[in-house]
Amino acid sequence: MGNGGWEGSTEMEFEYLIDNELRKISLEKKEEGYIFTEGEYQSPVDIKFISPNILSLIVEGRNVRIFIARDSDIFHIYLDGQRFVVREPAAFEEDQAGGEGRSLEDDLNIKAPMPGKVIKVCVSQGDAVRKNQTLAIVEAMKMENEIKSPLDAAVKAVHAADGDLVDSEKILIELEKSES
Amino acid sequence: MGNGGWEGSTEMEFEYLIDNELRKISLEKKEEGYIFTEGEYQSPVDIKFISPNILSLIVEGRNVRIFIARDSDIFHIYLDGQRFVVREPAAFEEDQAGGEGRSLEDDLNIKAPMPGKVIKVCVSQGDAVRKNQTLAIVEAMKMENEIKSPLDAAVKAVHAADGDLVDSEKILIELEKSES
Amino acid sequence: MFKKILIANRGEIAVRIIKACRENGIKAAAVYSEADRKSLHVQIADEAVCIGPAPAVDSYLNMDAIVQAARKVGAEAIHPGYGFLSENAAFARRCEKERLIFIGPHSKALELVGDKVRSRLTMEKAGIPIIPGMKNIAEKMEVYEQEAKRIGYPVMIKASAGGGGKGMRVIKDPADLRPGLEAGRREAKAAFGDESVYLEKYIEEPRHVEFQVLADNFGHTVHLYERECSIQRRHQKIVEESPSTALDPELRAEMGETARKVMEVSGYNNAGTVEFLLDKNKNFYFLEVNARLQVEHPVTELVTGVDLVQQQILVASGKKLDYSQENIKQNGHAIECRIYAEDPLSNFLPSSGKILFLKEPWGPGIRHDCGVYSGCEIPIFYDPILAKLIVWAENREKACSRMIQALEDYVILGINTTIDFLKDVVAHPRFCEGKITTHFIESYFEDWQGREKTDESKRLALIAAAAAEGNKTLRPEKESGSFKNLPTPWRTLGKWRLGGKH
Amino acid sequence: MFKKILIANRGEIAVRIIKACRENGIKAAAVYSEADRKSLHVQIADEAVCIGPAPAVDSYLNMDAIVQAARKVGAEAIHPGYGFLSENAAFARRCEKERLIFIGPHSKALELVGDKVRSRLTMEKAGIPIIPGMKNIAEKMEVYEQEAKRIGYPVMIKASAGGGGKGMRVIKDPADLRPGLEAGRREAKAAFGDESVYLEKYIEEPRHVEFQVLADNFGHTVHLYERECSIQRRHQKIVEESPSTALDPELRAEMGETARKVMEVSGYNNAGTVEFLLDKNKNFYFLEVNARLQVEHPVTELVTGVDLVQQQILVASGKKLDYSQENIKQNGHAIECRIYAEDPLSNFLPSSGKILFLKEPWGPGIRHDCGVYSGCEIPIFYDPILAKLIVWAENREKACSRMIQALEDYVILGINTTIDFLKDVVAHPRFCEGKITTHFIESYFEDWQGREKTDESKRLALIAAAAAEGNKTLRPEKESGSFKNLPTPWRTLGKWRLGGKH
Repeated sequence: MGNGGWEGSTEMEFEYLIDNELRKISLEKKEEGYIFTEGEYQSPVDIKFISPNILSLIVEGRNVRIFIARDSDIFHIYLDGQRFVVREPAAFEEDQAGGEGRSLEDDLNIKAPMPGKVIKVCVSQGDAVRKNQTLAIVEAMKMENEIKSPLDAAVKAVHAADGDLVDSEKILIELEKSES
Repeated sequence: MGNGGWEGSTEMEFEYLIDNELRKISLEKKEEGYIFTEGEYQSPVDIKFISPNILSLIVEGRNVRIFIARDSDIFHIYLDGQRFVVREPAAFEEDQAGGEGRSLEDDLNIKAPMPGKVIKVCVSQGDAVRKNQTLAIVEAMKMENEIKSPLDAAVKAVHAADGDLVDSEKILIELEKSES
Repeated sequence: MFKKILIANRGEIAVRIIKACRENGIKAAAVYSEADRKSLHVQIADEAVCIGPAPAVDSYLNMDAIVQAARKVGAEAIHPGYGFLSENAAFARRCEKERLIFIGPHSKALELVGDKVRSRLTMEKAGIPIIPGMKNIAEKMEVYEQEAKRIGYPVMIKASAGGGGKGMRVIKDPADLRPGLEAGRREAKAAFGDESVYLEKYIEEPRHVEFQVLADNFGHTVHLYERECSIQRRHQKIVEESPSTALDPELRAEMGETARKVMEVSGYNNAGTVEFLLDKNKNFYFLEVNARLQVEHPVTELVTGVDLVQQQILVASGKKLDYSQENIKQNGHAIECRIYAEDPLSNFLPSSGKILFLKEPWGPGIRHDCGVYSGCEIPIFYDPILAKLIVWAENREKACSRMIQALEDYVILGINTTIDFLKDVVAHPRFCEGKITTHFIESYFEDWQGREKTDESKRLALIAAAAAEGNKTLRPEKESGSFKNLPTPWRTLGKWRLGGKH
Repeated sequence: MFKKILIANRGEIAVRIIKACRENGIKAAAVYSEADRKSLHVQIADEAVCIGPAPAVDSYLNMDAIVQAARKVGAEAIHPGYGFLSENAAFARRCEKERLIFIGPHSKALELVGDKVRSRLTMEKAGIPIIPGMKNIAEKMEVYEQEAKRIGYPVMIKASAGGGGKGMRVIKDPADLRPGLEAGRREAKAAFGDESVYLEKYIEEPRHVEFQVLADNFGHTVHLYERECSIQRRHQKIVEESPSTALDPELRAEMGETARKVMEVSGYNNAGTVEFLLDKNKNFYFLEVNARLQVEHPVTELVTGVDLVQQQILVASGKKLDYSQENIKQNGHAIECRIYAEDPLSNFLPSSGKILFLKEPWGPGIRHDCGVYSGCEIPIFYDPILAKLIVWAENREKACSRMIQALEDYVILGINTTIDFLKDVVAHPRFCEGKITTHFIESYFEDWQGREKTDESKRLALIAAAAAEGNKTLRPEKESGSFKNLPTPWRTLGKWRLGGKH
């Protein structure tokens, strides 16, 4: 696992997606603090790690405490009373499987909106379903959520049964485009 | 650095000094929880790590939260409203340089009782000093502490000057047994 | 006094009750489901008993397991908290039978107030105001006209088989009644296959105002003033405060007396809450009794100084209430915000998973009743409440500033919460003015999207991410093998580029 | 109102003041010494300016640097906190000259109350009770006898050149005066080479009772009742509370009025405290004025509901005080314990270094004013105060239980603190009864050794250490190379023995 810190390098470039916007920045380590650069903008920054989850920054007369937590390739960040999600573009692209936004495949592979318990599967294999028809009901934290069909389709397969505990990755129901 | 956990072993023995008392115990990992053994005493223990510094134990009908922090070879532990120091005997023996309690050498090598700033060195090399005579004054956190001679002696060497910042390891003044 | 109490609950309320036990020299025994071994309430209890699998029905709702746990640890009493078995008359009866003291009202009072129809009838007989309405479904238009006149306009037409607003319409002018009834019947028929409709008083600009009551086992009952709970989302309270900006001293005294009377009529003992609906003309109507400690009890505690959990325990142990109505005073202003594991940007979907980091706000006048911690897992099986943030200040204006600042200082990373949403609710001009009704959230927060993020803030976030990338301590420790073999930036000389297509 | 305030302090009080600024919509600028870059007050401020090296004289006492910092950030006012420059009349004057508002009394009032001799004379003239004593040293025995009679027995003989108790003796019976004086003179001569002695009223069972006062810039002065601060160690307060168990309503009103008068006579503005000594017969004597926010101000805030820091800021900005004496009430009971970085088992030696782990207590009625955090370094340069734990409850008995429980829930590992000591102080039967004097600590805690540890507790500690040994996450991360190459137990099959001679 990782050792050292910035010893070997004085400047590092980073490419991040912040709230789905791509930004390229660099950080250069100096004797005292860092230099931050983004395009034309450049500024010295005094960065101190208070704990693994807290940074204290002094930059251009502002002083700010930043909270940060890493979840695999995603940084969750809180500052100025707001939450940010920062991630590496590569990881994001993997998640998105090369596509932009919702694909037809997403529409046909029905997943639970959150981890929970399947209260009721409302359709069976072979059923024709209309757009917005309830396919299943999943409960989490005492709240029931109806999963509705995003389009007119036929049920190709059902992979969940009443009472199953499911996460938000599992495909509950596979649909296929209906011919009509 | 360390990997894994208990995978390779089912039982481990430990020898610790707790508040300077030597205790030998063993902990055996089972499917569910652990077995604790010390001499005749044996008991199952349910141990959960809540965070690196907090353990939740359920043992013999008691439920207790334990706080723990490691400082090199010493564990600082808080439970039942009390603080404990647990250490490995080897490390302790190193600290004690093979001896029990205060040695003559300790008496002759005068250190600060706590890290601080030397306000005044009151003696010079060659001075004869009486037991309880003030040798130096060290200040920390706005509190002055007089360092007194533990015995009648002569000043062999002075290693500190007014205004020095010192830790509690540094020898400030060396004494030698006076001939009188 | 009890020597040991079993707390038949989990989360923040179990933690709160355990702390109350401790301060009173009483041992606290926790129960937990298999999903909760590492929960905070288990960590801090003196004893802890596993009572079954994760689903509540197998554990926190399992009466046999809970009674057994109480026997096992030798508890003399059970505190049910809120939710779960707290208003379950069968459980109270079971405790009575097992000679375990149920810290709450006795089973008969629970039965009465739990039966909405019977309790409203009882109240009406006792002269407690309830929302006026028709007792039976009529056929003839004339009957509706007479009833509407008796009830007083505006009236609301409601479908007997109703729900979801179908068939409902508000009639302000008597001339509109007939056409309204006809339309309502058609809608009801279409929606429910049943055209029966009835009339009820329409409550304009309704506010939810409830009164806290304490009653000992000797018939002595006092109220501890009101809580305003109009800020609701899908009938779920999310912000509560005391005092209410809607009451003046006379109305407060009248409603407080009414609340006491409701409890006396019900033969109620221990702590309970009388819920009222208040209309824009300051008429109030009895809704129901909440026969338990409420989620929002801390606002009353901060304003009156009375520790309600302590009083519950004292009363249950057979002590007399040590308060007269006159020596309970309202002092300053308290506001509570409920912190839920929900995503306000995705239709408030529940958000389970691991809290990667939590930093609670603290400081003068801030109370935080909390059941979670940095690193804990939020299971899918229970209510999404994580914690409650409660502030007290000399007056409402200061309490609002304090709450906004405290919410700003409240950090939870890893799961979604309602913190940012609540901050905007409390900062809303209408809220600041105290002009709130139960329609507040749907009126002003239907399309809430959070605040616009400035470029400066984003830049700071980017700097933080980059700095953290160079700091190994942020990398989560994982078993080697399961961790991807990423190149380590800090060993590379010169410029180095992370991720992305170049 | 100010837009930005510079806080010329550090630690818990700087944090407290920054929070007050935030809640009032005022930007807070911190100053810090080179030792304090990572201190909590720097982290949470809106701006932060380094004002010099670690020693206070080069930074927090450096007027030039502080005034420059205020200029740099564009602050309109400076809050000095307590200690450092807070009672420095020269600094107040400097601020006045620089047209920066000093949040405290104006320089003239500071000068007067800072001069103990002049202020006592002023008070005596104004009819404020001070400890009766001789104004001059006499020669003749008859003069002493007359003076003793005037002062009233018991009297204390004190050496003019005195200190450390030398030459001091208490005379209860007039017959003992002559021999006492002779002995006192001999002792004084031997100790100080000066045989002059004088007489002062001997205060039996003295209690330190102080009154909080607020005065605006328009001559309106109110008091906010008392704080009992008799629990002292080496003249350092360690536990404070309000109300005092020594006062009844009449005495409280009389002392409060006297405190107000002291401030009026001094031409005082902003927040200040009038210290009194109270004897066993309930006579009280003016000691001095503390012309600043006190460490122990939170007990007054919890009991009166008034936010003193907010009022300081309002008054300094030229606002009128919004309170009349009648609408300030005492409500419930508050106790504060000061958490110092000192080792009670080693003569209270200061304990600097790293806080490896900190878990603060929380829950209903608990306030924690704190300047430190898990992982922070405690420098050797400043006052050893880390934090203050303050509790409020309905009455003193409940406040004591709450405090004991809160101290029990307070964990600091890595440095020594006074937490365990304070727990035993508050739990002491004499403290519980409220029978305290300024001699309390020396009477009951001279040889404090902490509680006996049970074998069960030790066993739990051993289990914890062993479990942690097997859990790599507890191993501190160090640069490889600097870390000793210890054998790792968890890779070994079968039994494995750690350390020790076998």
